[in-house]
Amino acid sequence: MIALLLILTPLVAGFCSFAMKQGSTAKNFSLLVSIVTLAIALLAIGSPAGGSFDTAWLTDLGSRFTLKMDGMGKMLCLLTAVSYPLIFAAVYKSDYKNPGSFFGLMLLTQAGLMGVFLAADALLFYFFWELALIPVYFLCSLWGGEKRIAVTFKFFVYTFIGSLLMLVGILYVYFHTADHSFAMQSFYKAQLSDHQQSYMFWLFFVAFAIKMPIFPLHTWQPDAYEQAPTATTMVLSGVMVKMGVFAVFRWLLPIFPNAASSNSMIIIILSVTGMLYASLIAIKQDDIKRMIAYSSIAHIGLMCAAMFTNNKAAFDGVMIQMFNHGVNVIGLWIIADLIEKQLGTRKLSDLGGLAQKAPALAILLVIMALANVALPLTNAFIGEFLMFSGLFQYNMFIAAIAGISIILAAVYTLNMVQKVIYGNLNAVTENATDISFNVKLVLVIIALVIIVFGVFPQPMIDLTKTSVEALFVKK
Amino acid sequence: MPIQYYIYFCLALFSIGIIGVLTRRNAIIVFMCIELMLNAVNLLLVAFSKMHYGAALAANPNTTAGIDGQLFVFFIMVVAAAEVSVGLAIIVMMYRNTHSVDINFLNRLKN
Amino acid sequence: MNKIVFLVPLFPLLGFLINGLGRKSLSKSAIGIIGSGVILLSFLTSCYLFSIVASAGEGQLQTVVTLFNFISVDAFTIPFAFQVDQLSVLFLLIITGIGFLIHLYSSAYMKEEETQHFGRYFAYLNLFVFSMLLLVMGANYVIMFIGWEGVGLCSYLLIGYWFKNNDFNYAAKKAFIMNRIGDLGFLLAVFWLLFKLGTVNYGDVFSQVASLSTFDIAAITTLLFIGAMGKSAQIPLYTWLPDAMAGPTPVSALIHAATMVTAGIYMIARSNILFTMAPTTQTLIAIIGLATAIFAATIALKQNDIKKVLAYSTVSQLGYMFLGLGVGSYTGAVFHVMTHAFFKALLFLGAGSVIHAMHHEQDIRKMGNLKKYMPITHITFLLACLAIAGIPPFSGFFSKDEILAAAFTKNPLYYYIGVGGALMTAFYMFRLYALTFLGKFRGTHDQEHHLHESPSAMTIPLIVLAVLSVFGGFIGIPEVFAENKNWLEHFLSPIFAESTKLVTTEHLSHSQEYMMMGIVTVLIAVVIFIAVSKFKKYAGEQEEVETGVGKLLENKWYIDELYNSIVVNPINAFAGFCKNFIEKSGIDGAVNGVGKLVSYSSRQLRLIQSGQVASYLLIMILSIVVFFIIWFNDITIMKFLNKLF
Amino acid sequence: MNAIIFSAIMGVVMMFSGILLQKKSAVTTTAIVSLLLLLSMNLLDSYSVFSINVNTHGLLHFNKFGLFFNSILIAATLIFAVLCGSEIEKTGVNVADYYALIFFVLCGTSILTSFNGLLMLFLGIEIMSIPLYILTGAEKRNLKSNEASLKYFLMGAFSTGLLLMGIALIYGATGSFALKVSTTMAASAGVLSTSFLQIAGLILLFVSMCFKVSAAPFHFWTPDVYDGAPSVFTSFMATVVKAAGFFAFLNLFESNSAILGPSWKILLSFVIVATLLVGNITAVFQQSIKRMLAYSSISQAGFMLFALYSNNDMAKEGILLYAVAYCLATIGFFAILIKVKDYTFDGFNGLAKTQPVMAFTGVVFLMSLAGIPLTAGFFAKYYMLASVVKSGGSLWIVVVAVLFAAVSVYYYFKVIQSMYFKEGTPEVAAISPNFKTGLLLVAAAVILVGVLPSIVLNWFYF
Amino acid sequence: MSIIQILFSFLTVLALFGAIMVLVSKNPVHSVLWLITVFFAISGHYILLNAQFLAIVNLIVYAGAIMVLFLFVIMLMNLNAESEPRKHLWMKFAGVISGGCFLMVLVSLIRQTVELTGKTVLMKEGNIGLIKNLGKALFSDYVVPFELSSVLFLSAMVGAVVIGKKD
Repeated sequence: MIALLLILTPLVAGFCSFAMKQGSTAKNFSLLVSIVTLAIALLAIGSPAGGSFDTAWLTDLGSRFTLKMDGMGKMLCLLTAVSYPLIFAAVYKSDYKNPGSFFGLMLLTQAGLMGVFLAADALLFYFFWELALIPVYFLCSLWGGEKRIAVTFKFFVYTFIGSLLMLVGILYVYFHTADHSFAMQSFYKAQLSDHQQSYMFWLFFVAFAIKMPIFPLHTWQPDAYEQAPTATTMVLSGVMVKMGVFAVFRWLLPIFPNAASSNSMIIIILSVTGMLYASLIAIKQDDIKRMIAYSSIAHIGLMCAAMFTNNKAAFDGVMIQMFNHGVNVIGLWIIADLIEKQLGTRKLSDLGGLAQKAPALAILLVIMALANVALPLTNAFIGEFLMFSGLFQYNMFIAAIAGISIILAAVYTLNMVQKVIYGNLNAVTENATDISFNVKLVLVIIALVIIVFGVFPQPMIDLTKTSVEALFVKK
Repeated sequence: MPIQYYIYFCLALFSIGIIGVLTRRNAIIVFMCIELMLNAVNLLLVAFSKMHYGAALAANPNTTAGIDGQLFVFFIMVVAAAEVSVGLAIIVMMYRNTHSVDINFLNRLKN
Repeated sequence: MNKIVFLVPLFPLLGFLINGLGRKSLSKSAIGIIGSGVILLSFLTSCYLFSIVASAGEGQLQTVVTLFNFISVDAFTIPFAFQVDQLSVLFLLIITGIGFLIHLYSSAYMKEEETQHFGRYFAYLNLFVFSMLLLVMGANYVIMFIGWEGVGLCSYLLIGYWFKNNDFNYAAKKAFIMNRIGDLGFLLAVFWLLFKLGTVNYGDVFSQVASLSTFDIAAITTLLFIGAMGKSAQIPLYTWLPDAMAGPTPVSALIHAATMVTAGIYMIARSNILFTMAPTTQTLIAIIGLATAIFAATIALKQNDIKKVLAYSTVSQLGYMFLGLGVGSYTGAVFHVMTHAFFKALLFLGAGSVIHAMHHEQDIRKMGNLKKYMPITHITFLLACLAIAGIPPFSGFFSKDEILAAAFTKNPLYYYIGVGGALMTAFYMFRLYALTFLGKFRGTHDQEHHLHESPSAMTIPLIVLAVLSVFGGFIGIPEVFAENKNWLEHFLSPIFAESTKLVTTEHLSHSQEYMMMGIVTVLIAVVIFIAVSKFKKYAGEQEEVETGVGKLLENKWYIDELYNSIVVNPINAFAGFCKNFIEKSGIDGAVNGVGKLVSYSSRQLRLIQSGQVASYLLIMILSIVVFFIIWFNDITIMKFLNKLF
Repeated sequence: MNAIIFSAIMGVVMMFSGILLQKKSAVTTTAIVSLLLLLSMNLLDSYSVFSINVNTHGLLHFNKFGLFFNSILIAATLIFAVLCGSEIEKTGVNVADYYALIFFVLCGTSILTSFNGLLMLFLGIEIMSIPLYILTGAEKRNLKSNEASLKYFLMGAFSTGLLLMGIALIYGATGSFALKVSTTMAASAGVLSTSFLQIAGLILLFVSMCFKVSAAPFHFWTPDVYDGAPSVFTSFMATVVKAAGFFAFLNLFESNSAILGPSWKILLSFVIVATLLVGNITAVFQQSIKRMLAYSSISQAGFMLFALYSNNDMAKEGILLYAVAYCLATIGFFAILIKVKDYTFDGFNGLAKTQPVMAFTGVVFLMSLAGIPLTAGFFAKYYMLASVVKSGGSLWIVVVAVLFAAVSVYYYFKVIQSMYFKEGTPEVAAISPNFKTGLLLVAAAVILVGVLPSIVLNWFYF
Repeated sequence: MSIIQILFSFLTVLALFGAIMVLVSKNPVHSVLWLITVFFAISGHYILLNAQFLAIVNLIVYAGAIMVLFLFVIMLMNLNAESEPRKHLWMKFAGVISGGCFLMVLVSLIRQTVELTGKTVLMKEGNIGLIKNLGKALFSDYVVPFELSSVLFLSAMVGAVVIGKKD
């Protein structure tokens, strides 16, 4: 029941929010709702059963409305639940036209995301997968930047193609389940020959790869991140890309274990190529948002590579990295948004010297940046360490090459830090002021998360232990 | 008479109708060619009807096999008559508005 | 002991937090007191720990203390544990001791900074010490790695302390990235260990070394050494260290003497058993170390920035330490770390004092005759120079001698080259000394007017360090002078016990050793004399235009330029190529191309819809014909389709 | 039989209502009432409560599936009449006659949902088509309407010729016009020895049915006719008529496809891919939304053809659902389109600002057409794809379909973009609150079917 | 060669020639007249096949009513030979080629149809084509389509009125 509440709360609230004309009402309401959702999520994590929900729906089709909350689901629900209050608080001072609709759509997105992470039925999963996309489409197209319509559309079509291919895959697997059911467990037991698996594997993987995104299917992402309203960008990069990662764990690896292992090399090479490639491009970016976008691609690339190593440590790493990357990147976006809002530019070359005008911002940015380069004792380190260790056991050379991205990450991140906060003030940054209280609060919370989970990661690891156990395929 | 003769003949007639439809520009002539096609079909149906009748006759002298073919022809004629009335009405309407029955000028709607 | 161990890093951490958070509300003196005080407390705790370790008998010492499980996954568990044994406790003393002196010095040196930045500075310093303590105390490679990266971070923060200056920021970034390259090697080594042994705890690793193949060990040690290269500024990753002079001078002292650069030596000494079992790596280390020692020394010969000279001397001395490690003289290396810490800290603090007095003038060509104005600085600096030059009985002599002696037994060539480096060291140090303190003052009148001796908070550390530089060498007196009096070797023997068992070292005969010492000492003395006499007269009236080798050296062998042209620029160009071409025209172009293709084909396809009834019907008839043809050939088409899909 | 009889009677009634009733709206009301009556008659028939039984000598065969499908068509017509009734009134003076013709079309569709022989198929198609030629040309002064009417007529008559030739050839081979006989004969004779004559006939039959459902490459009439016809009637043609055509197609080839052997699937996949290609790709470049919808209806036909391709129970359920989803969404969207003066994409700019209800429901309809989940269109497409997957093999064609579905998103969402993301002041005819309510109800139905598709299907099994 | 064969050949040639003349006549009126010739030839075929009812209906409905309707319309529009511009040559060519292909494909198909060999059409004889028999069948087995065709006529009538009536 708790699981259902996690979806229903934002869903209902989202529809309510549409009716709110007053900006502040909508803001307060949605912030409140998101906090309530967080509370529910914490409750769900606390409850040992985890909270499952099951009711008849589309029984003719062999599908049921089944929600299941295992460790992995908990982790991502937590991420979703945590990020929304942070995002709402961070944009508390921003003004949106039609605020009711804006926050309503945001909440609907949250409902979709929760659904994706909780669904234990393939068809239901597919629904939520798509439903999470629709509000985002409107959010980006209505409140985005100049090129929003074309860019958002590219993003939409791209992901839509992916999900349709996945639908074909789902259908195929469905007809190969013993009991003709979309239930997760039936899917796991589906009888597929290696040959069939390898076809289906790619149908699924393309969908997930587009979402993550994996090189070379990533080009929608920087544009979309750049053009989307920042609150949405935060959701996109913080939570939505995790849909792909999550889905690989939940739907790809258990259903097609053989195909996953036989194709792992290709995917890992692709991912690692993507990591380096994205890092290189990030070095050359002058636009702070695009830089963060490419850095995100690089990080996700590592996660994707780690997922195909069939290594428990790597799986653990991916699990906690899903959460940590989500939180960290939201922090970075908040700062990027702040800079853009306040100074009217996203160009790194226009900035400089903010440390003098905004010391608090500077410190927090440095912390976020350090998390971005996965410095030890930040939360990102744990994940990356485990993932790299898994990747290393899969193939040393690939791990070594992938490791270069650690260096490149340092290059572009420090480059950004330097250009934003260090150096002398210029005409653009002269009138900058330090961050407002709400943003500071959010960023401090994120910074605390970064450090606390960097020093004590074990609870997070334990949360997903059983999920990892289940994923691991004994050779 | 071997059935092939009829088939070839009717197909030839049918094809001439098709060619007429494809090559003429006057809507009325095109329509006439369509009528030609229908007539080819009619004759073919009657021929087949007699073929089946002939085959069945050997077994049963009172058979009515093949009668449905001729009835079908009857219905085709009925429909053709109805079609003609509507078709000519449409052509006339067209002519009233454009003073032409040239189907090549039917290109306001394209692409 | 358990709880006390944690106090050592806890104090600096607390200091960091208090100073960091309270930098706006606390007064400067409070910041200074807190900043230095926590290190002092740490030092005292370290002393206590030292006393325990020193008094504990063999096998009695329970060295590993676990705080909590840092990462525990199925395959392995990494405890957040500290290891207190002879080696780490020695380093603790160096770090906290010298660290304290530097903090104390800083509180005076940085007085002019705004309170807020003063607080920030001390916070960084505390964090630096904290990281270094983690590095040293960690009971496994991961904890060491935390500190390892932590010091990299702190160096980044401190080098870029004056963040308004973009050159400094570049230097800071360079330091961090260069370190990262090394860190990657370190990290890979850790993964390798985890892969092969499933553990990174020192105790477990060292006891299971035998189960590793030779290749594994060679690879692991090489990777670890790459890590050490980055941190300890060895060829080819040394260029960040001279640039790190951008930070405040006490920071340089901290980096060069007590923390950071010694990390590599510590790590290799810690993993001595691994390295001993990998002779190839050892050779590599020795060669790299020696090469660095010489290479850096040559560059130092022609530098005019007081801190740059010292920086290259550090690189050079680190080279010696690696030479020591490479030839298996771990004790010698650690010994040199210690003595080097004393005199290099002294040199830097002395230089800081000079710079302070000269109002941030660092060019030695514009100094001179400072002995008149700054007697304490002068004397202590001279003592440090003598120590680094290796004049007996100053500390540097003993440590350097131990390394060189060990190198000789390994390969005499090492020794000869090493001595060459030592001679250069003597030369450039005394060139520095002469130009700075002797001769006549070449600065502006304004500067001359303000010349003064530094305040006591700065001179006391100088004096303390001078004492240590002079007498510090006696803890490791070589056997030639006193049988079995080498306290250090004895003290550290449990650490290197396994390694010592593995290799049988031949000892030089005493007479040979005496002779070598004698010759070297004389040579050094001669070099010192030449240097002093030459540069005492330096007037600096005309700019010398260097040619040939001189120019090469002055420009540091153009190594930075070389790196730029073979590494940085190609990567940059390639990244640009990726961004502007592959991404835009290639991948995104392909994606958009699909869209364009669709709309293009849409434009073309709609032309079929010509509006002509006849052409519509024509296509219909042709399609029917095609259908019939398809039907005739269905078998062939099926085969084709089956092949296709 | 109820539906056939009553639709004919209602047609006559409507003819007279034009004479008896002065107000046009009264005619519409009569039509709506008549449709309700017709619907209830058909429903009564399908639950065997009240049915007029005439001995058709095996020419017609009434089964649950056909009757239920017919109910859907009648219900769709009802919705059409309710939403677009006022527009029919505006099309011309002969409102009553238009309704009469619509009823005659329904008579034709009723025959098509119950035919059991090629004769009734032929008659049904003709009864359905001839009123449509008229309706297409209903705007007599509009040259486009004239042109569309003539084109439709000429091409329709031509395809009738092909159909008849096909029937004749089949008759020659089998000696019967019945659907069943030909199968049994084929079965007894074995597939290999199937007469070439019959195959030629079936191919011609296939072609003419493809023409009726506007499958490529026999689709050419569709864009021109849909574009030229008065929008109200386009809406009717594109939904009810096309769905009926599909039912007939399905019924016709349910058993006969086996005769064609392996080439059947090749031919069909050729047609499907061509239809999807032409429909989707050409729609991309259209400037007029009406014409875009015409092409989109071709692409939807491509999806519906999957029912033939898989030819199993799921396909039957699917075609039912598809008919519901497609009719609801298309009628709904056309109702919106008609109200907007300018049919170009730019004409829709900013509709969300001025007419939020229309814009919102429009989004729902478009999403349903695009097949976004939780709209009826999703399950329609889902069933189609699933039935093919279920039938095994040929996954490639599903993948192709899916890729084209992604293309379809492009032009459907272009409308959404115009309505929501672009600035403009669209000219919109006066909107009554009832119309809005109607739209909302239809949109609600679209979503309801999207959430619980079994609503439709359970009725079928009930 | 029997008389039937001679008649068959004559009628066939006449029909084909007439059909071609329909196509090539420039004057629509001539086309109509040639078409009537074709219809007569086909009616002759019906008589040969002893399908008397159809022969009569064909003459009355087609040749009589429908073609007259055509003629009226053509006269009404005052169309003559010059009123129809020539089609593009290539279009003609393509039309003829594709029509020919269609014919060829079908003919080749028929030629391969094994079971048709030896099948003959019963000429002259057989009484199914008589009005009595057809009528019986029409009003018993085929009464439903017969009635339904009234709907067709009704709609055609309504249509003609709707289209033809002046507003």
